[in-house]
Amino acid sequence: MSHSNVRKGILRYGPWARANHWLVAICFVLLSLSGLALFYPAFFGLTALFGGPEPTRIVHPYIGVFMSLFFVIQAVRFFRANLFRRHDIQWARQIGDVLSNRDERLPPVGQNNAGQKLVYWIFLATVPVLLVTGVVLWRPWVASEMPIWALRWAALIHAVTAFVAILTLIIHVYSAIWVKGSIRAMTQGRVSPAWARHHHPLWYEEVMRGEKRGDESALPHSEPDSAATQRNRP
Amino acid sequence: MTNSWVDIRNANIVLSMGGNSAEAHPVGFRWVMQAKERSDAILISIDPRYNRTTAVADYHAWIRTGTDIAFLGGLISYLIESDRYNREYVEAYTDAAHLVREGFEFHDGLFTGYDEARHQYDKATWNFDLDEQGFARRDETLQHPRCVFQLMRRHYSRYSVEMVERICGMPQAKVLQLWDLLAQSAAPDKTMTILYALGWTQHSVGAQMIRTGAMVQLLLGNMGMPGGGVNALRGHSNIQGLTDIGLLSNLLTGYMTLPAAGAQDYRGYIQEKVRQPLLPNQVSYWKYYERFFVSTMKAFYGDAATVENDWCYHWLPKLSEPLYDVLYAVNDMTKGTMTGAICQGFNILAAFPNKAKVLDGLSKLRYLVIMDPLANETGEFWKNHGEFNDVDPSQIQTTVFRLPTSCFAEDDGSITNSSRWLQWHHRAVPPPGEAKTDNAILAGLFQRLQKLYQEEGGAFPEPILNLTWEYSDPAHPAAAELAQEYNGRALADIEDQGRIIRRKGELLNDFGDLRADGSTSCGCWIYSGAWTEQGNMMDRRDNSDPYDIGVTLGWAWAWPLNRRILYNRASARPDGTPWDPNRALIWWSGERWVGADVPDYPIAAAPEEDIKPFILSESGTGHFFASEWLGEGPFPEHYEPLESPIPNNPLHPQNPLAYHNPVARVFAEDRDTFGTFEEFPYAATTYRLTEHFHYWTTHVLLNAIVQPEKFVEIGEVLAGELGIAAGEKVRVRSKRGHIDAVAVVTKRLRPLQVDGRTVHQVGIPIHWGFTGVAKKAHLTNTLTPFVGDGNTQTPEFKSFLVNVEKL
Amino acid sequence: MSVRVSRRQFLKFGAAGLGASSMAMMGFAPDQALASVRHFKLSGAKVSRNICTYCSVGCGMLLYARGDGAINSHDHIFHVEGDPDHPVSRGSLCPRGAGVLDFIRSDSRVRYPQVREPGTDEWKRISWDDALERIVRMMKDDRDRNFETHDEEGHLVNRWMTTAMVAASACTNETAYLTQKITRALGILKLDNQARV
Amino acid sequence: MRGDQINLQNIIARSATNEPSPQIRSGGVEQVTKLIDVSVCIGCKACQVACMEWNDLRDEVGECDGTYNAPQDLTPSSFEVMRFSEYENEEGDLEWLIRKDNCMHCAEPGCLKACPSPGAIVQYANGIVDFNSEHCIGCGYCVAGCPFDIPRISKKDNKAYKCTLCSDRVYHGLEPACVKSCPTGSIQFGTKEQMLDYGAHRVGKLKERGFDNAGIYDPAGVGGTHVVYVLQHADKPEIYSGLPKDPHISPTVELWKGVTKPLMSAVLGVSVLAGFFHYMTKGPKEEPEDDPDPDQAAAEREQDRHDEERRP
Repeated sequence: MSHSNVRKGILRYGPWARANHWLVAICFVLLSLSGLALFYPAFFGLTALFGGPEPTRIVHPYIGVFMSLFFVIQAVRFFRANLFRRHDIQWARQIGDVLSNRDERLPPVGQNNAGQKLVYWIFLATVPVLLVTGVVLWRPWVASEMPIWALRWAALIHAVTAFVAILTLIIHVYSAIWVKGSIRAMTQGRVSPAWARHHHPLWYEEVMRGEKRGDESALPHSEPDSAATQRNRP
Repeated sequence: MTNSWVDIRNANIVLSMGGNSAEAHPVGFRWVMQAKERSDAILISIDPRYNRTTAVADYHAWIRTGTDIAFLGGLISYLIESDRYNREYVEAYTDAAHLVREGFEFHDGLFTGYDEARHQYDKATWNFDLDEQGFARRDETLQHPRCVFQLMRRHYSRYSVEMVERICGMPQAKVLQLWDLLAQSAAPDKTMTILYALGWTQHSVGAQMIRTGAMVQLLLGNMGMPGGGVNALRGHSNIQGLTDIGLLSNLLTGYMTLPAAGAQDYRGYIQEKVRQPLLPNQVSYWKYYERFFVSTMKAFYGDAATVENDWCYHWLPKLSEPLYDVLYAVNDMTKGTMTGAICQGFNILAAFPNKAKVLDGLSKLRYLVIMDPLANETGEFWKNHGEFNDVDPSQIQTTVFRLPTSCFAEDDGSITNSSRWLQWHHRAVPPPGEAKTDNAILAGLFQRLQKLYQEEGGAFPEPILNLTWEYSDPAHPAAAELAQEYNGRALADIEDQGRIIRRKGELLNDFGDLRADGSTSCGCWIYSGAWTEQGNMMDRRDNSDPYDIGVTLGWAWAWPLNRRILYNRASARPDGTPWDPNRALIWWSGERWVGADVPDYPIAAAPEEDIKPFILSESGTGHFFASEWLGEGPFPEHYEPLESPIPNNPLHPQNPLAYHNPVARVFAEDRDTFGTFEEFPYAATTYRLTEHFHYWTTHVLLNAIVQPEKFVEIGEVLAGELGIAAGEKVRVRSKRGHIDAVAVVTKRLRPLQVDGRTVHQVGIPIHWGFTGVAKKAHLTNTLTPFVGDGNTQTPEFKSFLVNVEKL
Repeated sequence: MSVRVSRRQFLKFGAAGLGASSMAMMGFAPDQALASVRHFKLSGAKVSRNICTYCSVGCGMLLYARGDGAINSHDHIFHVEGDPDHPVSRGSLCPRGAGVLDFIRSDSRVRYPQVREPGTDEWKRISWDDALERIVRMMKDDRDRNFETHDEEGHLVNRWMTTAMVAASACTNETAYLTQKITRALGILKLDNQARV
Repeated sequence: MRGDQINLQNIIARSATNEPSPQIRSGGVEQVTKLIDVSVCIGCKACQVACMEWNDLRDEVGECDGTYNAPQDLTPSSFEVMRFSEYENEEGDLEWLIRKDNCMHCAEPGCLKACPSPGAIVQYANGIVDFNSEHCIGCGYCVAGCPFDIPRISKKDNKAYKCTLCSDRVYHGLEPACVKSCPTGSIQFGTKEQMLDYGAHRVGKLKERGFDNAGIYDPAGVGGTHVVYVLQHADKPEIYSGLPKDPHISPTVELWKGVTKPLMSAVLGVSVLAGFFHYMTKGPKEEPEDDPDPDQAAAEREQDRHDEERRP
């Protein structure tokens, strides 16, 4: 597509936000693969990716801990942008239009639409659960000290939670593929103004009014008005 | 054992007393379970502890340690008074009808003739009333006041159920319940077997406890019966063999005894040993003593033993004491009158009482030779093992040699199990390192000695220079050669009723071939028949049991004459028909004795000849009345252990002489090493555990794993009083020292009510020492008293006093 | 179906081609399953019959040894189990018998003659000859010095009372007989065995 | 000969395997069973030692904990232990109940169900449930899966171990080592049918001796077991050092390894498919065209400049 008169487009995710996202994403994918490998026989072959069955068992919990650390940063980073607003409810009501690409009928939304926010909250809910139950099951370090009932419950909860998380991930990924321009946002950080106006009108206007930078919400601790003050210089 | 392991399965009642058969002999115990399975037998366990045998018993009772004679004496009285004994058997096969000499009496705990100074009896009156021909007078009606039966009845009339309760700490109801059960085997078609072991032997009255059991079996008609008998389960793999071969201070092979110092003349010695029948036409097999003796001396000294020199009679050492057992030797060591000791596979530091005394004795030796496969405690008595053996090596001047021997897997030969089976085994691999077989080491020592005596001469060298040594490899006498030597050979053609039965040089067939004229040589008469011209009978492997009564005559070889059940003639009625058709062992066919076992009886002697079944005894009968055979008296009497938890013997509260065994041997040096119940209130008993074997298996990793650490067993009540919880460390003290161990707090030990007092019993396994792979520990025998049984000088490991404190 | 879908998923995540390899992983050869049965360790072992050395039941034992007795082969026992033909034990063993392998191979087995000299705190290795020569010398000196031909009452007793011997309950009857012969020839009366303990 | 039984044809179940194993030849195969008659057991531990000896295991030399239990619990090197309990019955009589504790070789093994590694746990047609350490990944799921708390994970190699019922001996037509050693005949071995018959006979004998509640322990909750007990008090198995009264694979494990596995996998698959088909039918949300408005564009350029200046 041609953006002849737009050299870069609007910055949506800064480099740190992107790096953080992809770290978490890669870990999550690896965890899903290794997790599924140990979860369901048909997926067992996936252990080959990790150098065999036993390495898979060994590496999975370490990746889990690693991911959890970066997930915390990301969660904080994206927190404000994912607080639900009134218009989100309306948007969610019209999910049918969303799926049918009847975007023109949709109410304007901010930087994230309800779907994206939902993804955020689901991960925020599942990751800690996975971490805790995973630690309980961790051999040889922890599990040997755990009562058997704990192991049983942990195993079950870990599996179900992982299922929810992976399902969410699939939707998340599909959406990225489905909504053209999204992947670029997370790979190069920028979106075309049109894309922004089309998918996130409220955010677009905020940015245009210069009330905030596009990637602001992706910067932790950024003051709401910092952008404004900065712009008031001669 | 009078019977055999497999034969236990034929019993209707199994009495496990004075032993813990399941614990000590699990595989033999299989046949107890078989008895329960095959003939719905009942198992009765009577023990100070609820033990592994009790775990599968049908009835059980706690008994105070050391009081079994009271329980069994009471039983004898109960059987007689309630007329529940096998009358026909008692009349025909026992000495019940014999009359006892006037003058024999029993008064306030002592028999006639006690010498307080010597702690010995003058046994002159302890004998039968003999007629002119020297035969014992009998009253077949058993009514005569001087007949054994009436004397016995009177003797045990004092053992009322109340008295038994007071002494044993067993409630009357329980006592009566057990007596009733035991009495059931008085029926001719019911048999009871008694399984005992060191729980009867290791008391100051051990031998008498066993006798009481035998008397019960005679009354009930269970001797000689399949599923009957008095069965010593015995401790070690070949202790039966060592005893048969006479490795005791006073014995020659085959239970012949060495001469006493007084027996200065050979004839006199033989006269004394030869036992003439006390009843007409009885066998009294010891009448052939000279045949056995001469043949043995020919085996020892060959051509040097001649009729002229009384077969080298005077080459034999003579005794001035009844026994020179290990306790005696150790006592001499402590007095510094001993120079050396050779311990061949015997860990005496761990195995004998009052470890401190044994340690002192060993430290005063000039040399000590250890022949053992394992690096055991005795070999390192001089080494400081911290609190477990706190000695100063620099103060110990003993030279100690440790010679590595092969173990069973690395040597050929036979060992004799407690069923008297001689079983041959085969070397599987060579011994480790430079280890040698015992034979090679003994030969090495002896041949060097012999050489020195040839070169230098020395004290009384004749026996050394003339000892027979006809082995193809003199440095390593082969097991086969030695076996043939003790089986015996004809030194000349042997004739019997004019026909030659053995040619010169042939191996003997059995001890029937023996001669007193020097024409036969036989190292151990009772083993004659073990290796005959037919070959090595001990290596036979036919396990068939044609009569399905648990007798496998084709398996190995049993002494005497491959008989599997001793006195088996008594398994049939006087008329030669079995007491119990379903338990027929041997019977009279019309012209000879036939059946499943080799008759322990003249094979062609018809029932009418009235030859009695106990052919070794002078009157052919089983003996209720022991005459002068035992030290304490002809009838067993209960005496308190040397360390007793009660102040007097309830049977004779007024007579201090009858408090303990009046003839128990206590050395003057040890008088002050005995504690009192004021100081040491708890009755202790020691025992083995099934996971361990003495002090060997602390060197065996597999056994160390399944029973790793020393413990003592304490009843819940006592533990409660002392505030001891299971798993806590406790210190157990006796007058002689202390041990530390983990407390096993259990319901299986209970306080007993003894003569109005509460007696707690403490159980102390003997295992674990300061060598090996198991957890290091004090030796249990630090605690035990240095006292010998009145006959065998067996230490009283089973009853002594301790105190317990929490650490 | 889930297998197929899952593979699509891999592709989405860019793990292209994994599918094929994973199928290979999932396939398994029979030997993997067979491997679950341990190799049978008695195959080809040399078996010798023996009788248990511990208690007096006298159970039958089969000793399994490696090596065929060839001159260059140092056979050693690696397994022991009960002899099923034995009429008493019928193949069973108690915990001591069942563990006898660790007795035969115990680290506590003495491997060569040693001596502990008076006052010292250590074992010294010596040769068999040295050991036996020294022992015999001590024995003879003691016997010659302390042999009693007559007791206090003047009886002829011919005994050697200053050296004692205790015999092994586990040794064979043949060894016991040799011991009896030798000790009596030497005049030893302080002779005993484990019958009491 | 039983040796013929153990080959791939006779592995009737493998862990983490959806496809059924070949079963056709399991028809005539004997179901082997070990019977442990607690009423005949003297707790001598011969079986324990024979087990270690045969399997070349040597556990730690531990400590005495104030009971006869040693080692106190199963370990990777102790496939079985004896558990002693002193029980006072209704009449106040003392009973010393000694139970040989080892793998029960369930017909429906929880360990096998839970194991994620194909072939790490197999069940032979003769009923033996065996661990194949080669394939074990040390995840410990078998521990969670077992209703009897049997498997132990080794700290040495992080693999799971338990009694194999001496599959190597059984393969060669021998009885398990523990069975052969048992002095009193408390442990018996044969076909399941033989053992149940013998057990019934023993139960009869026990009832004659006054144990009215004697019975065979062959819990149906796990489809029956190939190690069965004869108990004097079959109504109270828990008095035998906590033998479970009604053992079965824990519901959580059932759920986890049962319906959830295929269901979740399916849903995941479907979700992907759904995405794919949605993409095909509805198509993507295309990048919207740029707005031609020049002021707008200028504003955007301005915005871009701002951004650039602010970039460090």
